[in-house]
Amino acid sequence: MQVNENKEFRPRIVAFCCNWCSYVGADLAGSSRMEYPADVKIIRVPCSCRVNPMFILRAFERGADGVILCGCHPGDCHYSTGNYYARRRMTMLFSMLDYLGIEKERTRVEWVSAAEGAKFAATMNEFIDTVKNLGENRKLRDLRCKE
Amino acid sequence: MQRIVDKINELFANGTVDRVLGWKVGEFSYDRTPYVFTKEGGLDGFAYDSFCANNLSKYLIAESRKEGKVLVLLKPCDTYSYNQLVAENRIKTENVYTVSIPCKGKVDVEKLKAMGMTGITDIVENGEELTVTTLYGDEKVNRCDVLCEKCLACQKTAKECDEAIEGEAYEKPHKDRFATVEELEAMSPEERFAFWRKELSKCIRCNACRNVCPACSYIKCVFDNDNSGIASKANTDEFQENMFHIIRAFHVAGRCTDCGECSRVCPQGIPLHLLNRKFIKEINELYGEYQAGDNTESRGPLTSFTKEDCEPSIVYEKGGK
Amino acid sequence: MSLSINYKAEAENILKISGVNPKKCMKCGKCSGACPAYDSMEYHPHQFVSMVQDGDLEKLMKSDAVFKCLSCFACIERCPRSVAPGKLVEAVRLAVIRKQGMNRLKPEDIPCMLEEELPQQAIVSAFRKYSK
Amino acid sequence: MTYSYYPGCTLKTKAKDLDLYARKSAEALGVTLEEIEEWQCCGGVYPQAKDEIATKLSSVRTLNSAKEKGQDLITVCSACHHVLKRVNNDMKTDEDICLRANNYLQLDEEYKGETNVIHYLEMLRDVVGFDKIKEKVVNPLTGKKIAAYYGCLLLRPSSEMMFDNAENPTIIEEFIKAIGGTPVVYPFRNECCGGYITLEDKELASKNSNKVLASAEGKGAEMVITACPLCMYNLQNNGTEHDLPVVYFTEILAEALGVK
Amino acid sequence: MQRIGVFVCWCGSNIAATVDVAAVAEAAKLEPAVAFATDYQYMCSESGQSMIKDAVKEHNLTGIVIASCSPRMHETTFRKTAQAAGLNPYMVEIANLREQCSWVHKNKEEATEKAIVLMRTAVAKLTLNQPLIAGESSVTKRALVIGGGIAGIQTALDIADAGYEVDIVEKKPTIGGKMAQLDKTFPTLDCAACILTPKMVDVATNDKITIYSYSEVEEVKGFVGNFTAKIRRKARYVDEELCTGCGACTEKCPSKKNPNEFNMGLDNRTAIYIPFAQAVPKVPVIDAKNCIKFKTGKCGLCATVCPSNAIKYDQEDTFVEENYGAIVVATGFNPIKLDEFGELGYGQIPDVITSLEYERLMNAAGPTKGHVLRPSDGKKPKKIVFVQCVGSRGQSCREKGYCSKICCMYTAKHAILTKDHYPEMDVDVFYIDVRTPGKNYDEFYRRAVEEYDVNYIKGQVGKIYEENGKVMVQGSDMLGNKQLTVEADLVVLATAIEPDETARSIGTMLTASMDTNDFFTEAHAKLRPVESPTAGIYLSGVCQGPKDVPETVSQAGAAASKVIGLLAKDKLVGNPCVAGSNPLLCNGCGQCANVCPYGAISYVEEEVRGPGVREVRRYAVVNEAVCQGCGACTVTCPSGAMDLKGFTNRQIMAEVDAICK
Repeated sequence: MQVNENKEFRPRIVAFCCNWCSYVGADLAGSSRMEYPADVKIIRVPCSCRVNPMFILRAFERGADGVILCGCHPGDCHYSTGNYYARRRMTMLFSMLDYLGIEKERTRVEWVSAAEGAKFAATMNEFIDTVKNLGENRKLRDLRCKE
Repeated sequence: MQRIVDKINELFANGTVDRVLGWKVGEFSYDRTPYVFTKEGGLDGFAYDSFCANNLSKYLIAESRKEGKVLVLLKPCDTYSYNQLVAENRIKTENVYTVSIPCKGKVDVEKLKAMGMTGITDIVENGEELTVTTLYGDEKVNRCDVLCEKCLACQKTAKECDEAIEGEAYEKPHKDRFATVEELEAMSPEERFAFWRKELSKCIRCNACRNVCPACSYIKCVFDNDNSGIASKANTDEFQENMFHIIRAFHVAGRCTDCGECSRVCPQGIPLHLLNRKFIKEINELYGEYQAGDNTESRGPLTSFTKEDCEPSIVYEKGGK
Repeated sequence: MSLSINYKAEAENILKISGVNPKKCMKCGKCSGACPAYDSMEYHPHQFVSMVQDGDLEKLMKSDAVFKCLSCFACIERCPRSVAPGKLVEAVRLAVIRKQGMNRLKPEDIPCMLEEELPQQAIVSAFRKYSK
Repeated sequence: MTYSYYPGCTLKTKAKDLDLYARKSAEALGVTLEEIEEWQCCGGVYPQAKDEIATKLSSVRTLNSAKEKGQDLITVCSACHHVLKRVNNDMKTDEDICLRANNYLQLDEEYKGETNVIHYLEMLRDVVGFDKIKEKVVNPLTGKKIAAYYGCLLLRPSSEMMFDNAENPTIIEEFIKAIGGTPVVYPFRNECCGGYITLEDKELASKNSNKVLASAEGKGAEMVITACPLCMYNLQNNGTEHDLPVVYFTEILAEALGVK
Repeated sequence: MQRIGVFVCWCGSNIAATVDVAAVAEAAKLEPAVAFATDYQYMCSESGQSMIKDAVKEHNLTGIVIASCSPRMHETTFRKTAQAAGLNPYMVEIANLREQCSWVHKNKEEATEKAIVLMRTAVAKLTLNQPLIAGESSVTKRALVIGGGIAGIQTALDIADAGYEVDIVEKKPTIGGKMAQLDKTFPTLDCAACILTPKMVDVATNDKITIYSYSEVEEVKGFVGNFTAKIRRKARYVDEELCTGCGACTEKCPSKKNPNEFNMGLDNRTAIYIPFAQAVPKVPVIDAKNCIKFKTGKCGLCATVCPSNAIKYDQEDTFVEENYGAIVVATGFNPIKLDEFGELGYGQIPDVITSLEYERLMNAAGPTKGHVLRPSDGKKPKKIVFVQCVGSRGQSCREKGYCSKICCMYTAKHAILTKDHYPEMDVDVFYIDVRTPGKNYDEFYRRAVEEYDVNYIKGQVGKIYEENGKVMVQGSDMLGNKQLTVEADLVVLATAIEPDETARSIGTMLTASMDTNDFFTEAHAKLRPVESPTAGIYLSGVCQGPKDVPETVSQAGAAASKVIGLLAKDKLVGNPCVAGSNPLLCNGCGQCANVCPYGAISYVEEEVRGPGVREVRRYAVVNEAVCQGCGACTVTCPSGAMDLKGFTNRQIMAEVDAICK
């Protein structure tokens, strides 16, 4: 549904939220009526460690302009250790994206607890601003340009 | 080489091993093909010289599942791949007899060709000098000028094997294995993007890198798995086209021993090892020095953690410009 | 001539060259409980930690305490938080004697200190501790 | 068993006994000490500050000489041992110090803390073995009540010196037993005598020395032994309230081995 | 092809005011897999739910998407609705249009646009949903308690009280643990033995409780509801059945000079001994290392005097194997060793002792019959110095990084009891901080200062040494800004506590996670404090972190109630969203087991059959009863063989695609 052709750039943002902390934090942002742009769409996963780098790459490839992963704070993981693995995996993935020349600011990890509705909303606002400034993500969609 | 042959014959004779995984002279005089020699068949065509670059460890996945004991010749760098494969339960060690052999770096014939030598019919190795016979005459080159990329930065010493055959002292080239990675890191994102775009666009998705990689030792991997959401073999979906190499590098991160085979076999000359080395460098810097295949017990850096690990945002802080 | 010293910058430098992180201190006083020169020092090991942290350096730099430390490492050895107050004392002392004209020990002082038994080690080390 | 040997300045002047008997005893025990050529003074005090580089260079030269000879480095003087061991540790573990020291020195090959620094006592314990020494003793100091004075520099900081338990050391007591004496364990054996401060504040040095000697005397010691010329001087000349003889450990070792 | 129904909820005006719900329902109808779509005021209401049920039947739906509030609100409700309509409850997906759309956005156009995307995303995921059936497993109605201190005793009593069988495994010859060694308990100062020993007797006489004393757990297999444990019963050389506990053997034993562990080595015991008078079981044990019969073959006096022929020199270790539904860890603590703290003189100066030793000195049943007499010469001290935080709160390698929690209070207790018995005695306490959170705790400490005249000195001790028969305590007085040297007759060190040395191996055996200090970690620091993250493993007492007696007892009760809650079930219904490995794809590399926090993954070497495949392979198997469904394994799997039901790779990819479309 194309709303308005001339409107400003509206980024597509995919947010992965763990079921136990960040998804609840996002709900809390909602029940506290804290505003953030509608560009963010949340995918619920059991734990930040469920997020496969493939999902993030897939999102970019399909046209996402930014991907953010939210999980419980380190030490508070519902599954005790999940976010520690996620932290290493994402660090590796992000550094590789950076290495390939893709703006690292399009990817982000943020730890949001179930009580941090405000942090969730603030993070989303901030992230969307960052991505907006970067503009549309072209690089990842056609990294392998066929000659 | 003679000592290797003697050792094999000795082990054949006393019944220690039934087969030998080694190299055989191939179609061209400088071709060396991995080959399984049997006690019965003897060592006809066996060779070990500057052209035996193949890492044989991966062949053990299949060979060690066969009956009888197989002797494998492992260059220092290959011993790491072997350990890593053992750590991942890919090799039935009870059927394997490992022999570490000396290595003075292997010659990359492609480099000779790049020097303008075409129509090569024969290459004779004489100490540090190679005599290349081509259809257009003989040329001499220094061996050290045409070593494989992977050998230029190799500082590996052989890990423990059932038997070790020592060679003469060899001064390894001292190329810093992270030098090129650092050069790339120093570039602007645009330059880096341009670099990789140029390189990766050459990929014909022949899967040679994957087939040769000892860390890609899986019977099936995500690319063969219909349920992974990204399965494919050829250029059917843009996704793995774009991301095949990133995912491959990610899957071998923490497991890659930096054997360099991927780049060596790439028919398009894509410097794939630079992806792996980037991960190795990051792992070393962020989580402490780690050498995959150093032993068969330790957990890989991506299947372990410390509570004090850095946050992914470190990439913003330290990453390139 | 009075020296104008930027004590804040001085404190930062002292933390840097000593490698001490005063935030690790839990103010247990074990360093001062262990110090064999305690009574000769105007400011005591645990005070060095908090005073450097607070940037309260003027008093320390003007005090004789920095010259009374025996460099015996008892505070470093026994500190339960690995703070190493002794390293701070040394760094403050360095900050003092590195200033122009602030050498505590001068060559001309030596002759009158000499005695038959005195090993030159005593003089060498005194120069290292008290002069730059 | 051949070692590089670093006597240090004081052992060439006021502490000749410490040096002489160290050499004689080593010979008697079948250990060869090769004095490093053209060694320089270690400076006597380990500079703790991270930006002190020049003051560490003379030690690095010594350490590098031992490295070039491919030998472990033996010291006797506690202060020299402390300085050399810790500078070596810096060269091994502190990249910045290592880099800057090497920049100054321009050695043929960078020095990165390769040399193993061991104290004479460690050599006696770990290489010769106290049991072996016991066998070689010809004049056992039977019945002699000897107090070991460790001081600070051999023991602390234990994370770097790794000499013995810093709070309850036993190596010199074991040594005393090996030469037939009776070790006297007293609480101030690892407390500072105030040696470094002897020029600056004689009163404080004297107070601490007297405390150490009182503690030893209180436990019935007839003699105090030490490995440090500065402690020796300080205990003898500033510990004036007590009459306890202070002797270098090498001297009584030589005596016990019959090479004095 | 799925036939999906989409139900868009207005939530009154909560959603409908910001989202054009009708437009969402219309958009849903355009999705190929959607067979029916509608909107309604309150989907969760009775009529809303029957509308869903009717639609499922009428349109032959295979799954439903509810576009409504957060799944955390009503996912369970709608799963039940689906089940009532004859669908598998896991054929339900929720699109969160309220908390994550209408409530956070104001612009109706944008919110509607997003709502449509969220609806499509849910449809895309549901298209790939598979009916899931939660596994069930049986529950063995018996609990194992490892450790027989106050924590283990209380847990066992509470579980037994609910009618379930409990076994206590205690490695020492008697139950009772550390509390049995204590004199009085703070802040009420009631006698520890008076409140503990009746409980020990209760345990002994409770026919639901079996005590395996002088025994250790050797091996544990299985999972929640179905554990099997192998227990080693160490040879005590005395037949527990025959022995009457008369004590004749201990009286006659000629080997009398063995340090008495119960009294912290402050006196001696015989080689055959009962640890203390109220021991349970009251059966002696022979300390074979010091027994003359065992050392020389001669003696045998105890066997001669035993009236019931209970002495069995040829006894050997035996093993018991038992099944349990739940396991409680109650392995407790020990004071740390003070060998590395030479500056404090422990071990060198006889009159420097630990707090636990002081407990024994004060105890009427202790080595000095409750008189405080110093170990060196048996004289009554005139001045006692207590030193707090010995080995706690440190960062260097010899110290523990944590606060041992109990020392402030027991030191205050020691000080009060000392002054109470001997008002003329001088008591100093060196402290860093006095930490007394707890009911009547700070009041207690203040009484020590104000009523009992205990001298609290803020500062730590730098050196303790002996001089002229006195123990000299050199420390700093931070408030007085001076260094003190106190002449004491006795020094008591408030020694840090650490988990028992067996904790680590038990943790490994149970795949229960532990922190770097070897304390067991709880499933959730706030909300599940007595459960280990490993299902079926519960934590009681200090094994989880430093605790005093009242805290231990309440945690023990809490652990028991969790166990009872588990044992009361006949069947355990698992979470069906668990991981599963496809043997045809799995390579058995072992990476997934490395990251599994629950030890749910094991490997088998079995024949694998599939199209063109028939060979023996090593592959991963997930124990669905143990798996909690975090998904860590799925990402680590390079072949994608490991997938998570309910959150499969393809499902998540489909969601990603739908959002990015």
